[in-house]
Amino acid sequence: MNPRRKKRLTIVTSLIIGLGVVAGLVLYALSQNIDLFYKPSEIYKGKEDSGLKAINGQRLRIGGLVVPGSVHRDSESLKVSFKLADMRMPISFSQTDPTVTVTYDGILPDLFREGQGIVANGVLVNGNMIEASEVLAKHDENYMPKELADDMGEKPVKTSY
Amino acid sequence: MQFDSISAFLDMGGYGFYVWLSYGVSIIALALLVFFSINSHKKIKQQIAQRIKREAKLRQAAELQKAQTSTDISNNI
Amino acid sequence: MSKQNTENKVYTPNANSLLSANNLTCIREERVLFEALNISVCAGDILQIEGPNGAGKTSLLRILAGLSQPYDGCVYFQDRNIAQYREVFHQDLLYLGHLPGVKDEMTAQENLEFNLALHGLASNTAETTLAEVNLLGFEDALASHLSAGQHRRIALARLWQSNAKIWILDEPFTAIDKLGVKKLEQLFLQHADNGGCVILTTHQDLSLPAERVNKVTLAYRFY
Amino acid sequence: MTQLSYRAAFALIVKRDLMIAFRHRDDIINPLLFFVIVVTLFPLGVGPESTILSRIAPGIIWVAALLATLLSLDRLFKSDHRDGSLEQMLLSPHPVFILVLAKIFAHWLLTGLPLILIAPLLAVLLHLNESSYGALMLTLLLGTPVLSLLGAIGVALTVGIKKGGVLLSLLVLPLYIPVLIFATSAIDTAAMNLPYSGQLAIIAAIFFASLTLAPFAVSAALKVSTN
Amino acid sequence: MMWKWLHPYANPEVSYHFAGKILPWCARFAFAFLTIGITWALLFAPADYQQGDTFRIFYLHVPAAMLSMGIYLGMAIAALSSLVWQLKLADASAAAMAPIGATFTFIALLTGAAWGKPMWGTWWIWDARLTSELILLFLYLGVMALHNAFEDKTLAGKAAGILALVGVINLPIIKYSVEWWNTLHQGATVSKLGQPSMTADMFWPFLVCFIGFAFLVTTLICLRFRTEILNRNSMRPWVRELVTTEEQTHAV
Repeated sequence: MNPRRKKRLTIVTSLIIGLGVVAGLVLYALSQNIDLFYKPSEIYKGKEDSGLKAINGQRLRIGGLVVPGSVHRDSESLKVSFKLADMRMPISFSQTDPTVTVTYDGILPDLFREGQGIVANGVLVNGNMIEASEVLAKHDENYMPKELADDMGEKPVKTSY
Repeated sequence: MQFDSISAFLDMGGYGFYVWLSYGVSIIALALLVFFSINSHKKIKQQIAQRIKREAKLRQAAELQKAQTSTDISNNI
Repeated sequence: MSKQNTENKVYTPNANSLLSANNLTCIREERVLFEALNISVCAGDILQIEGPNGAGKTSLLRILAGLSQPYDGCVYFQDRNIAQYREVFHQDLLYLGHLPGVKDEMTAQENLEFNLALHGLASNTAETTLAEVNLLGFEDALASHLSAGQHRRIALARLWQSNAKIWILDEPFTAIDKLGVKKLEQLFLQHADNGGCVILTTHQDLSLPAERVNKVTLAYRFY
Repeated sequence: MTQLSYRAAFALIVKRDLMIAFRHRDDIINPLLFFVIVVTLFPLGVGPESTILSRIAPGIIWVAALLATLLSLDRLFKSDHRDGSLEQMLLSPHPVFILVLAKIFAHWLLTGLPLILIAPLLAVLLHLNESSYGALMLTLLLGTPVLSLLGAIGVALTVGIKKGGVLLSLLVLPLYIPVLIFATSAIDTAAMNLPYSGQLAIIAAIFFASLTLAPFAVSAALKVSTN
Repeated sequence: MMWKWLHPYANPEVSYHFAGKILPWCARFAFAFLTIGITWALLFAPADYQQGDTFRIFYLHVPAAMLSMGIYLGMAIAALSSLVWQLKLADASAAAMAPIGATFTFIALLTGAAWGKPMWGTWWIWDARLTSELILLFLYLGVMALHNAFEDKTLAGKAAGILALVGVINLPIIKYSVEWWNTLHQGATVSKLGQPSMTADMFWPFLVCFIGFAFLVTTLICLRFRTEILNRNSMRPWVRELVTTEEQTHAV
């Protein structure tokens, strides 16, 4: 075969095959739902897709909403504990939600407040307690002036923790 | 106007340090970029001017040599 | 061999010429080495590129071999642009540059065998070919133990085996003794007579008959 | 003129590179030694506590593998460029990507493969979680070729530059980040007894993508730097 | 001899003068928009209900981040056209963009950190957007370093172009890969076209700032592009003439 055509053919076929395989693998990976954090309910029931449960002493990352009224501060130290419930939209809480307790020793970010979504890294102890080594607050995508927020009923609480 | 006084403006609701840090460093970085961009433009022009002079000298020297030795280096210009 | 500046933009390569360059311009580090250079080499030609150091001889050879891209202009192998028909062109090309391309970690014979095999040539004659370049007895010596001249001779040994039509040689006589030069010149002549062509640069005067050697002279340009 | 098939040309180059490497054994052993020493430095620096070590073991092994590969990259085109044999290869009547692919494959055989073989031993030293060994081997198997492939792009770009060593790491290391992230994440996930096929699929995707595209990038880069 | 030069290489000269023509206008617009925009942002824009006055960093951070990505994209497109269609001017424009992009990436990172400290409680977090922005900075620096390492500027442009293209293929991979640590950074606020999730009195100063920065980028690209053209064409008679006449006017 003419070397020029042979080369072209090789390039085209290898590009098609290679990129096809890549596309297939990426699609497979996306279907695998690789999320890294547990929801509070998954601590009890195990991961939704695989049913795997976290065991005591395991390092994990948990994400959820801070249950209003559950934040307890230690008066002597920076220790704080709060409960987390599953994140859902629109934000709402009910008594029957499975919750996990997170304990943390350190300064919480300014955006940490009740009803807020947070993510914590830590170690699972006692089945439903998490000793967090890091607490990260998630802030929402909406920016608005204070007056407008007041009108809309958003409470502009300056963090008081 | 969002601020009542200069001090309130500088304080930025308690976040003055962060706000002014951002604005300060950004403006310095952009100013440096503008400065260096203008500077390199000038420098290139200077370099070219120098090269023109140097080459003129070289050519003179070459022509002198050529006249002296009259070798048959053919010039294809 | 003909070198004239033509103004016409559309260029139809001469089908008779093996290798032709049209309107070549080369710029290196913002210096024009040559511009609008036209070269055409036919079967049987031996072309010597002359010029002082820094005039762009090596650059020209590398452009002709397809190793470098010219700033402007094209090189044609027969009537094909070598930028598009690289593989076809390189089947018929043997280029030897300043560097011999000899690996220190391999023996003389292994080096030659690899170079031949890479170009699709049978490597079983390597031993006899090495004898042609006075390397008899050095076949199994690691190249790291050989001298620069011997490295060059290993590289040149390919010429005896090559069936490429176009030879482009950059200073082939460097570190080669008088007898070797003579032998190479004979080989060039023989190659040209067999329908090949040789393009070379050298600082030495060729002892070949003057009517066989065409010359292109590059001048050192100050800008 | 007899023309070599692509496979024969590929085999020819691989054979040659392996031969050269075996005659110059330091080139194989030194990066490997570097890998081992870097890994052993961590327990000394971080402290011998096994929980911490097993926590950071995937990262250590991968970062060390990455640096060891980086150290060995110079061999890929540099010596060939220095003695002119790269030029001769580019002048051979074979497509450049075949030659490039052969050289990269030889490089992986000489650096990636030994790293994979020695990694489990080092994992033992670092108290890697037992359930992570499979993931470690699989990620190394899919990931080290990517290191060679992407590294080749960097080497090809810097091969003509005199002091290209530091520059090379500046160019190549950012490109290595995805492999590092997914590989360590896969090993971590395996330690949590969770399925890591997703991460593995992505490393495989990166591998195939670089296998298809890197040879062309390297060819283009070689054309520029041998100009 | 002169005319022979002029004919095939008219392009760089034309573009040099074209860039020179639009440069002062872009500079004026940039100055005007930025002055208005930043005054507005600092003095008149309302504070955010949650984040207070730190929100004013937004007016620097978001334009810088958007432009840093945009400039990289522009650089990659220029590099592609230089490699595929052998456009010599594209080379020059790619080379002109890298330092500007690097500066904006740096600003985006720095303002992000200064915003993150009071809001998230940390200067730096290994989150998706931050990490990919950091890698973007590395890529820019790599392109610049490679460009500087070559003596021959034509080769430098080609090599840097290949790296920029490899980087552009890698950017989505990097971006996706770092989403693993995802969690902290909010979704894109402004990219929801037509319906930004912010009120008009916050959005307008942002728009003015963004346009101002965009003009600044254009100004700088023009300026650096002219420098690159001079650098690559220093042997051309038109450059020589230009430099000589300018030198004479300076001397007078």
